[in-house]
Amino acid sequence: MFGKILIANRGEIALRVLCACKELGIRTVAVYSEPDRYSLHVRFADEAVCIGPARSSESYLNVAAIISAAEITGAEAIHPGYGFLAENPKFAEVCETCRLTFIGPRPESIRLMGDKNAARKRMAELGLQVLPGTEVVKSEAEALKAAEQIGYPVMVKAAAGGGGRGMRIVGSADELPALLQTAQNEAEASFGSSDVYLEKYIASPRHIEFQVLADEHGRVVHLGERECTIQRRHQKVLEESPSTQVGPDLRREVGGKVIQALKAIGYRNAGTVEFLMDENRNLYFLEMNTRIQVEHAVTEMVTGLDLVKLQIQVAAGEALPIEGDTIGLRGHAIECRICAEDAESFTPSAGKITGFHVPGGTGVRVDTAAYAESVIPPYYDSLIAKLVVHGKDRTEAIQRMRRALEMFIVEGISTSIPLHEKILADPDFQAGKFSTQFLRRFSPNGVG
Amino acid sequence: MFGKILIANRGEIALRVLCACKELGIRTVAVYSEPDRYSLHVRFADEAVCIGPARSSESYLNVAAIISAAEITGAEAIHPGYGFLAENPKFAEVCETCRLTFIGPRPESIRLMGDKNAARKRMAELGLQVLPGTEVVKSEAEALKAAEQIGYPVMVKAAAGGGGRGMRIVGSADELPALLQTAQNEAEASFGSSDVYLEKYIASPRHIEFQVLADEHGRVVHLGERECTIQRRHQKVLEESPSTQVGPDLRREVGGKVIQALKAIGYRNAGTVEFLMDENRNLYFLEMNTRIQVEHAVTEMVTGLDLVKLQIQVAAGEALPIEGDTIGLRGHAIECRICAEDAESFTPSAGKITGFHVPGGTGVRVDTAAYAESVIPPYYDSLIAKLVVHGKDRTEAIQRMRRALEMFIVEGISTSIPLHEKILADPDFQAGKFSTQFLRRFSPNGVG
Amino acid sequence: MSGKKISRSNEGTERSWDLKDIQQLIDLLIQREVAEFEMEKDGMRIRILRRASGGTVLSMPTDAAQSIPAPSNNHLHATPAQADAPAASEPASEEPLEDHHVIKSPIVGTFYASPAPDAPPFVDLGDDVDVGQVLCIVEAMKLMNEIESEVAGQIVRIHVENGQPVEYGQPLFTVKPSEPK
Amino acid sequence: MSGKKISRSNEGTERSWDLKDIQQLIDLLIQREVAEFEMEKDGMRIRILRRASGGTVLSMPTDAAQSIPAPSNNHLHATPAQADAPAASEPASEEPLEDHHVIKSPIVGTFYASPAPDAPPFVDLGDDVDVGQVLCIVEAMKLMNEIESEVAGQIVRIHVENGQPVEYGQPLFTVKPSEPK
Repeated sequence: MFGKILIANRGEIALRVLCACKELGIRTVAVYSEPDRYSLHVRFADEAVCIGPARSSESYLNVAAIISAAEITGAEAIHPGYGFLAENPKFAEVCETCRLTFIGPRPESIRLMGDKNAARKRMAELGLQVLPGTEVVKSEAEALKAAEQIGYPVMVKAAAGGGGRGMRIVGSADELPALLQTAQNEAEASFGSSDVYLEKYIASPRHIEFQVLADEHGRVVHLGERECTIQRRHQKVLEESPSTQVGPDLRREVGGKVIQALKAIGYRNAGTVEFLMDENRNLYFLEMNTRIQVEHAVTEMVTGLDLVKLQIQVAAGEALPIEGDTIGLRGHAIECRICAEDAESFTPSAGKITGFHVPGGTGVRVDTAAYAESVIPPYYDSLIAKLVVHGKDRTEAIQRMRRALEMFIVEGISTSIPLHEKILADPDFQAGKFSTQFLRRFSPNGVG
Repeated sequence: MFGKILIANRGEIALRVLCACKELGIRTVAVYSEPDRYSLHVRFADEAVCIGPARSSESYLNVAAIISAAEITGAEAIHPGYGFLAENPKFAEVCETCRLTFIGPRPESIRLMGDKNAARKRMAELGLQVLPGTEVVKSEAEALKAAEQIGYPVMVKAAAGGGGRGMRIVGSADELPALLQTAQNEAEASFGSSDVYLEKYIASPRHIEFQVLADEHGRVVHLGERECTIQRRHQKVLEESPSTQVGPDLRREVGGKVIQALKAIGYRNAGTVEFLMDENRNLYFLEMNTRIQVEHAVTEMVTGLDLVKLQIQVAAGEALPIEGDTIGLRGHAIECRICAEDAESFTPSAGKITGFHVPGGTGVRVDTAAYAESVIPPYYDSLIAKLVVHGKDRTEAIQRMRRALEMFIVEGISTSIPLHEKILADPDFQAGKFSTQFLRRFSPNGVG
Repeated sequence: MSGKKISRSNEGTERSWDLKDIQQLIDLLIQREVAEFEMEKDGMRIRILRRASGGTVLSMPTDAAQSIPAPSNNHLHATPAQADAPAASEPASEEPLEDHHVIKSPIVGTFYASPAPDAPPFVDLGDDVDVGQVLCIVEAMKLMNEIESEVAGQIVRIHVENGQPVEYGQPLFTVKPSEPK
Repeated sequence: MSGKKISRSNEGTERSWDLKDIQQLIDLLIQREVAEFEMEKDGMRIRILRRASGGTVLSMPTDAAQSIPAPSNNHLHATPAQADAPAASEPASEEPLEDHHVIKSPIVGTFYASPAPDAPPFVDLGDDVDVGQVLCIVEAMKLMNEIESEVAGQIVRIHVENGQPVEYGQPLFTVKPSEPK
């Protein structure tokens, strides 16, 4: 086991990693930018090194400074947390070169999954279902034939595109010719290329992801799924485990395929395989995140495992103490991401916290680096706390989250607590009826 | 189910009950003394009534004020928490008279268990082992004979006594005549009566207790045991569940006897049956606490149940949703009572909390009514927080508690956190080798 | 509440601070635009906090130290008798004049202005009352507790309405004492 | 590191502070643009907080606002170069004189006073240096980074020792600039 680990991150995840290290008896090195000098991850680390000014590119993304900090403190391994350098294959390589263990997957795995198209192709080859689609369609006839195969509705998408331009949803063969033409014209006008392709369109998708863990001895396990459908502009807002849409059979089936695919690419350490689910509960592989995730806590709540400890243990070469697919998910867990932002406008709200009270009691977990009189700097992510609850079932978890939100007091800055209260009070949410469009109903401008 | 409950308590337990009510959708009434006006239990209640000045006898023990508060707010039930009026049979009776549901056992049960001698006799009749002892011994010959039956060592105790006077430990028959005489003389001098009796003496006892729950339909269940051996002056300091000394067989055997005895007396609601354990793991009934206890959280951690919710549900006439003796204890939980007191001298330390950070993360629960800038008044119990951890086994729970203690920051007043850090670091504690004498080693004057 | 404001314990050796000194100090702080001042000395402690005209700070009139406010949806807290609730709505009338005497409820219960439903009230606004004169009844647990005036004078305010629940220490009447003879 | 107090044990008896002293102190703080001042002495404690014209207090300018202190067992924080650490041990020399220039490490790494193990140091205490003159090397990731003087003047302090690890922003040298010509 490592004697000393450097934590290349800040905020709640730096504290989270620090907790795991302390419980394993490993000494910790914190790194921090100048405005983070009085952060709790600095306060609780055994050693701390200032690595640069506020700007991330000169501090938390500063590879040379972080490696130097590891070298001058004699750290043996680096935990990257999430964000910053966590999915940077070059950083993982530099660590290897400098004989520092990168606590995460091999650089090749990070690189493969970083190329979303390549990842989708590879995972399709390895047996995971992906969203059916075409290459660039040359003619109307070809498009009609392909759409028939995929099944309506289909989406016409600009090959060079983005931002919704050059995109059309086609409900039937009748509509296709005209909409194909419009999309091509728009693509030409917007991107200088009229190339379009077709993809299956899911009107009300859910976002489901599987947590996996792999050791260096070929063992890969999955720890069930998380439901991350409640999103705003592709940012997760609230997560649950298990999903109301995934029963034991589907979990076993897809989990088994995930394990096989990851064994094939020699994956190791923690990772998350993300899927889009359609109305018939088909799961289409979307991408893989090669790191620990913000929402890992809901999986910890229902499995009783400490994922960060396990990350460190497998990085040190230990065998996973878990048998594949034997994990029982107990009860139901929900996480709310509490962000320093205005609950109406969603603009970030940095500043000094003047009053702070975190909820406690049965089944409540709070991961935060904030405290009364602490300052939320304007330079980084707005996530200031993860509020996680566990209940014997989803109903109890929802009741518990509602009372916990009510008892979470943050004064001095605005937070997303009111937004979460609205979500939890929503009858459709309570009934488990929602898609990734759900949050649009709370947005003044209808942007979900 | 009740529509509104009055919580006749303050501090963390008032908040704890409030959480349960909120999760059940029940409105809450807080009562408070003048110095508690800005307490969190007032802050989070739906309604709050000032019931008197600082002194407990005029506020939290003021039956008329509390009943009036329930009447003017239209509360249907009263939860007494622990301490104050929780084990006052008259209060339970007044509640009944006023058509308020007292959330706890029937007055008769409280009264029976309040008379420690009567309780011991009754429970012995109902099949629980009690510490072998005699009535007042009339002669040396009678004492020698009785001691032989009980088995050495025995304790000679003044019938009218207390505080250690008139008490002698007798190791063998040779020592008995002289020590009996001394004890009688001391009893005469101290209490005006030379009456003494004999009781089995346990040199290194452990304190083990069983949590029970009973509904109004005759169902009684036990939720396993708690180890509460770490005490200072008969005050519990740290509790665990399960006990390292109680395996499944002993748990089933004693738990079964407890259930039978409580069924016989028609017990209902929550309660705790306390035992002294000798070196051979014999459990002797000591007393029963007819309320929810400070340390109920460790049982919640290993059972996944919400005991206060269950208290409310059975008080409302619902059937216990648990089968007897089918409870599985999962992992290991430890609670540290964080008190506002000097860790060396144990003198209370009231005042304003200037800095406050509670630990979070996997497997950590904090129950507290304190926050940064809150004032701990000098009038009440010194318990300011319960720090509870859960781990997959005792080793992980200890590691987790140590890191949680390290990350628990209270500034402005002194707390018992350093004492807990010493306990958790102690090799004998870690090995599970301790008795109720354990804390003497940390006391400057050797008083445990 | 914790009464740690200005506690003068050993005012022997030092020339102790009196009101005038404090007034001068405050004027100085205002003049020099000092936001916060704290001083502790010989068991005496002074803390002065000035709030800029902009800063919305949850000031709880008397207990300024509390940053987490009391519940706003609290029905008893919202009764006009509560010290902090009405301050916003009718600050002028709430501020008791220095020489006025406030009679507070000694118990929790229900306030009755008259001895029986049909009877006239014990006292009306503007009435003169004597020491020991019954002003109202507070009912608690079916017991009718007569509340007597502690001073002689004129009723200048009745804080609660007939049938209203009252808590411990809640103001019931304000009496303007008669001139001492 | 908490070292947030300036405690000068017991010098002399009790010349106690009066309003005039406080006024002078406040004026001094204003003049020198000090945002926060705290002092503890012989049981007396004084704290003055000034708020810049505005209000939004994101300021951690001088650290004193932090009630949860940085780690005390922090080896890098404990190096003599840290701004707040040595204040207690050698306050006089640490306080940089207004006209002096502190050269700080632009990177994390290891400080070397000389170009090679056997070579003499680049500069010694008392040496005169020019703008651009190499003062030391900070090694990071096997790269030797030469640190040059930003001003011309005299080396009046060397904050770190040969071979010592340094963090970003850590003071390396204090240079007393030569008179402007």
